[in-house]
Amino acid sequence: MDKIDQTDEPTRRTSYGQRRKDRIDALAAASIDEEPGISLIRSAWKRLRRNPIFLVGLAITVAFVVLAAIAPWIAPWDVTASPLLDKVRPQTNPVPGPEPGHLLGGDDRGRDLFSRLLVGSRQTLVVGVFATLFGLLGGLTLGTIAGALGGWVDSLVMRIVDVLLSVPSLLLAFTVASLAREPSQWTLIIAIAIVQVPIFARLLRGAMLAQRSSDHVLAARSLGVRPWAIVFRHMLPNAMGPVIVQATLSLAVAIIDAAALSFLGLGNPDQRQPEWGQMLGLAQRYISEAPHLAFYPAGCIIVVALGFTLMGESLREALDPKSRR
Amino acid sequence: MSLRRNPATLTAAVLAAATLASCADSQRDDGDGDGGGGSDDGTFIFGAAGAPEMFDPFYATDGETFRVTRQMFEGLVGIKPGTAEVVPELATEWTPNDDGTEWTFTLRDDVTFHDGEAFNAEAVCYNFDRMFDQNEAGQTAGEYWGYVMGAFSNDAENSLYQGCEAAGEFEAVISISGPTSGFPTMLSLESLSMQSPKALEEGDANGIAAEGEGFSFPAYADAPVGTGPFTFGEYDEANGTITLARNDDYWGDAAQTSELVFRVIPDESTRRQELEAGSINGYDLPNPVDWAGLESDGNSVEVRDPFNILYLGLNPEANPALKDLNVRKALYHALNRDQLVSTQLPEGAAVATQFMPDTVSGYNTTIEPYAYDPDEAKRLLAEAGAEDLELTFAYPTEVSRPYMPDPEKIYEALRTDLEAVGITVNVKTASWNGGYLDNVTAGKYDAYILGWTGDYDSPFNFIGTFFGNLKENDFGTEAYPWGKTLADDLRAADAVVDDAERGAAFETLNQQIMDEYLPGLPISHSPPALVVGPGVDGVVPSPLTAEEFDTVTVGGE
Amino acid sequence: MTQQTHRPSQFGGGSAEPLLSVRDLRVTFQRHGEEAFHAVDGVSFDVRPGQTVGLVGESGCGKSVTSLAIMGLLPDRGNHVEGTAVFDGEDLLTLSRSAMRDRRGSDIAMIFQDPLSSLNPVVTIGRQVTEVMERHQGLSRKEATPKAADLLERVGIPDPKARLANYPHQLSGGMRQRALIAMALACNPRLLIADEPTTALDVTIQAQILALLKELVVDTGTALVMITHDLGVVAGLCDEVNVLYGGKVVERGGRHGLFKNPRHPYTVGLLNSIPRLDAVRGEKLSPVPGSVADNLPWTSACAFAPRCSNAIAPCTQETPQWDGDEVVGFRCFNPMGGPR
Amino acid sequence: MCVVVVVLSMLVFGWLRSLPGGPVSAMLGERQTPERRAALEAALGLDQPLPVQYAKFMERAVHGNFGVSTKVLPGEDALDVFLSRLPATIELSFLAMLLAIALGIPLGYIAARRQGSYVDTGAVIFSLVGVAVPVFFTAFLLKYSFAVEWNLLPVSGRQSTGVDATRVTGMFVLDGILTREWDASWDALKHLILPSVALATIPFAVIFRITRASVLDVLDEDYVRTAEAKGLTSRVIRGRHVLRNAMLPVTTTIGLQVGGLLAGAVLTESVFSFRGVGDALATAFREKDYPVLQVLILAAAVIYVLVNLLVDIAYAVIDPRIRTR
Repeated sequence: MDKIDQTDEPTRRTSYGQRRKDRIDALAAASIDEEPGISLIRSAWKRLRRNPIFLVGLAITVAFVVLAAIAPWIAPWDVTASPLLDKVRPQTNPVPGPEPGHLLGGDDRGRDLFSRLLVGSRQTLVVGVFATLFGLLGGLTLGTIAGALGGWVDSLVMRIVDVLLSVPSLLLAFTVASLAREPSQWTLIIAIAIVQVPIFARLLRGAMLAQRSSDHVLAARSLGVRPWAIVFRHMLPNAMGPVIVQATLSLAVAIIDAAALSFLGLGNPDQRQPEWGQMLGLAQRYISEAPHLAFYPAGCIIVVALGFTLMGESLREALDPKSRR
Repeated sequence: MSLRRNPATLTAAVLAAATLASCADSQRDDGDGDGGGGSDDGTFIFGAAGAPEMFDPFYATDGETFRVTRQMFEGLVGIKPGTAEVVPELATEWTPNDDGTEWTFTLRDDVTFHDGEAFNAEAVCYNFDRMFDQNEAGQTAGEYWGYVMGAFSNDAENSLYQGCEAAGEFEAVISISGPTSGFPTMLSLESLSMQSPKALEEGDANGIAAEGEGFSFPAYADAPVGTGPFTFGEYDEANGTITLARNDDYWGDAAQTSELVFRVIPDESTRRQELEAGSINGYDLPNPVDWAGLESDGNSVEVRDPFNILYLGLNPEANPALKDLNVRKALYHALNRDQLVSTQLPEGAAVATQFMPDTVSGYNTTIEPYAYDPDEAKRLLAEAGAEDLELTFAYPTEVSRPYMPDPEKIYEALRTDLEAVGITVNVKTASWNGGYLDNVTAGKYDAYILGWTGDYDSPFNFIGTFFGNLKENDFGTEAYPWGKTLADDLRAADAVVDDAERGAAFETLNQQIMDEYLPGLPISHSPPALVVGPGVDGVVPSPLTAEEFDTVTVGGE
Repeated sequence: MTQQTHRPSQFGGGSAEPLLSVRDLRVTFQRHGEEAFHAVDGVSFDVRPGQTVGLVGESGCGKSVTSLAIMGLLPDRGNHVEGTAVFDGEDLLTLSRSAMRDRRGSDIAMIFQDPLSSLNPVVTIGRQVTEVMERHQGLSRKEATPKAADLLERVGIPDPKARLANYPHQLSGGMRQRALIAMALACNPRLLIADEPTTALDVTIQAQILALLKELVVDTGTALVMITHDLGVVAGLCDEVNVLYGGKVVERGGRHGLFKNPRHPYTVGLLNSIPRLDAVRGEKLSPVPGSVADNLPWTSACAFAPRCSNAIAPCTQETPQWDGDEVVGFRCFNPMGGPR
Repeated sequence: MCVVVVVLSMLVFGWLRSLPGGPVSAMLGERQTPERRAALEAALGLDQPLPVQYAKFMERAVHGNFGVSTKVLPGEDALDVFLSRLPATIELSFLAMLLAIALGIPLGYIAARRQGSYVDTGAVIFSLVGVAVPVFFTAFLLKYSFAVEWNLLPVSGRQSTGVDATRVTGMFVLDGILTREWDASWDALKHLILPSVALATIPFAVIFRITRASVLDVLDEDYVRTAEAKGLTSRVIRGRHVLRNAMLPVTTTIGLQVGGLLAGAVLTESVFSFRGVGDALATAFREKDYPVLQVLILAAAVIYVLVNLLVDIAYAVIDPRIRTR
């Protein structure tokens, strides 16, 4: 432990302007453990099992994923149908209230709100997962190239990554989303993914660099294993711990960012398939007369984002060598 | 009631005008009761959705600017409050010569500008010459002049306006190139208001310049001087408030409140909350969803008569299948517009039977709406061999217009109907300022929703705008065999001098457009509303959304 | 376990009453939901004025925890301390927090292992010295400053006045340790606990610091508890040596006796791991095999048994008892060498 | 830094021009025809090739002229628009940051001192909830409850209409104090409370967590044990030894949060119709006011760099390891 503290020391002193990078790097450093791989996860799990924060996060996340998976089959109504349309009157009754068969009432198009919330979990999950996945893939590519090749490639890639990191993330997503000629769910996903790329790139590159000089990589190299085989078989798998942590946190960020972009009108224009962020955005019109229309999706977003955040933060703490005492 | 353009009915016109003027006067009198004088009669605070561009109405283009300048400026002709009718304002009467090219305006003799300058025929001609004589930047910035007059002094032959002459101290003669239904109604446009020649001169009012992407305005644009019931106070940019003060020397009845404040609150729900908190006294275009709630909280929602049209535009150049009239009719029959109007649009909205609201002259009352008949739609599609019709159908985001409070929802309803008859809809969208309009004009969409709010009472201002320009219109009428005929007929009808004849010509055209051409599908007319808080009286809602606030009183508790 | 009775020491330091008398000290770490761990498991020893006592053992044997427990510096939660540590008639373990604060730094001072990390990087050396005097002697900063310079001079720091304004990172490792010693000595403590004071230093510096400590102890008559894993350090300094293993004292003796005639196999192992200049070339150092992770529980065996070359059957079945008194003794079923 | 700004200006310029629509669409609305659009574009020089436009822009910019705003404050130079909006945002961000620091640091310290206690767990969860709730939703909830439902604070804006106030700096609270118009100052402060609380949630969560982690790190440091061994009073230990060291990373974090504050200000200011830079940015985006957008984005970058520079200087002041290197 002392050893790790000491290697950390110079980082903390020199790059004093970049705490955010430090955090990512510290996470990356977590991948160099004396006994990489399974035992790390096992010891982390041992700690996590007793962490109430993690358990709450896990419960929320599992419930969310399960709901998203089975939503279309348990939703009482077709989310594109408008069974309550006859009751919609723009002034007197813009949003039909609850009634038997419609637990939470309908939305402004007379569609069953409860069903839309249920099924909305699906699209929300899709946006979160794909945004994180794309971000991860981009970051993986950049980080692997930089970390594996080193030298000027590393400098160049990292310079770009640092510039991207310095732009406030939401502003960047906002910019990318408004750049799209024809907004769709995918432009939303890509906008959010781009924000994630530099974070993953830096994380992976840090983990790679840390491992380039580690014993098992040196051993593999001395045995004449081909460089790319080393990268994919030895370095990448060992960098997965911090990546999983960051991905969990990114899922929360992606869901919140999607909500913010939808709020600004940059979300998915096709409002048939419900998505929470978009439902929240559309509910702004009824905020005075039917605030519940905004509260339900907002509540869902908050709970799910909280679930991912709680889980991610406790995972990070469990993997952080400093907190293991 | 369209009387004033036929020389034969000259006398009648004058009489009618006088009557109307007195009507307006008596209305003002009614509201007067306890007001008047230079005392402090309270402040009317109006929540504006956006900041004004500047304060010279000539260069202004948006409603938020006009709403402010309207309180300070007047034109030669005005609009009767609560209607779209033209009434005398700074001119008491006007008479054209026989061919309708020279118009003599008799001016009020008791008007002075806010800076003390006298209002007379010279001032009128100074104003017209000033508007006519624009530099390059001014020609693009002076959009409304370009729109109604066609050209500026550097291209004088193509301009409707030909000159102005002071025939007497209070008699101005304006020459135009030829008769049109728009003149002199167009003089009621806020942009063509009368401004103080001295202030224009001193403020270098025409010294507009293009700089980068925008126009830099001369000093005058921040210190406007008109003749209206309010004078310019100050623009507190940091706090987003514009303060106007009562003009105590106003020629008519003095404004009822001593101060008029516009406060910029871009967010709709915030405007409502501010109204309920009592920090503003009213705002424009309340969300129809909120109307009932606002009323029950003691506010009054003033619903205007609709003066707009929402339509589903079709572009045969983008999708050749639409060239078949039966296909277009099928689309029309597929739309359940009654349900749309009742479930998506505010009370007072109506299903449209043609491309203009019934308050416009030339409206054809005999046209029957296309029935909602999905079976007929399917039959027509089958007949045209277009059962598998695929339609790229678009709507705009980030916008709310009087004719479409919520484009997304209207679109969703239309899309559902179209899909119900077997049409495949490709959803397209773009933000209003972010390419939607470009894509519409560039013909990128097969179908789209769009609309129009009338500038003044003129049929040509509606259907002329839509189909009058053959080369450049959003409906791609050039692709139809009848496109040119329609454009020519519209221009011919517009040039008819006699009001009744012209009205009849436009009625016929409306019938033809709906029966034989159907270049697009008129959907509905929506009434935009205005809301004022408890204790506020005297607001006269205008179909042109051109309310004047001088009659407004802010009652106490 | 045998209860030890008091008897005057026969090694150095005269025959005065013990300044510090630790009896049956136990420190148990227990994290929520985890098994309890006895870091210190019934340690007893005495320190008389002027005497230097060594606590020796590998890392994890409980020597540092013993010193922290005496100083009251163990973390607030997650541990449990039993036994007594009587200092000057008062049991330090039952003193109130504030009373303990009053003692620390004035009566009892401590020197730590890593001089760099033990110094606050953002506070000047001078301030770190004077703050002790301000706290315990009621001096103002102004009054304390010249005294601090004197102190630095005493511990052998050249140009002491200039050094006062320096930050730790501007000093060399040896200077830092000297500064740390100066801080510890600032209020003339009666007992000084030095926890591996030379481990983090170069060999040449180590000797200087040890010499300095020895000199200071002799000069001031301060009692010293020397905690180290290095019997070599002990050899030159300590009057009495306690060898700790697995939280228990496994052997105790005077410096000379212990080195000459070690009884516990662990002590023997430690002695063998000291590099000797006179060793035959090529002869390997023989460290104790295995690690503390292999320990057996003291309750039913000798904790050292798995690593012991001398282990016999009872070693894995019973707890070895203390064989000896509070001055000399060991804890082993099968001791090495003959009786002293 | 100049190079960065020039490169960024080029990127921003090119990017804005590549967006569909634009100022002309915003000006013409339904009246737009290709003909009229072309005329307006010609008048504004938008029909020229991009490099030419950029060259002209740079030429003007060198003379301190950044082009006039088309919509936010038409006719004014974009830089003036930014400068006139800046005081409001400074006022808002300053108060938000003050709240975040005043709450985040003590709470972070207490949580660290009582690591694992209910206070700690509660504070950690609270901060994570702060992360999970989208800032615009926080803003909305605050407005809805405190301003609309309970009528305790103003709904929106910076100062009530009719308050007699003299403008000096543009920071209304300060102006009121300078001119001794206490009413105006108090009124402006009341308008500031809700937006700044909403905005503070972003930096609060981060400052709290960094403080907690940093204090935990420092508490583990040997020099704290040394200080304890010296018998120093807990006040001295807390102030001189724990907090002074723990503040180093917190200082950097505060600097980095400025970027996040700018993004948050866009959302917060729009919810509260607070006329600051964020509101100008939102309006400029909606109405495609390119000159203003350019200046705002460049200014944000410059401010970000400057603040980080200040942080580095501050860091050097409190960390002698850097100062005396």
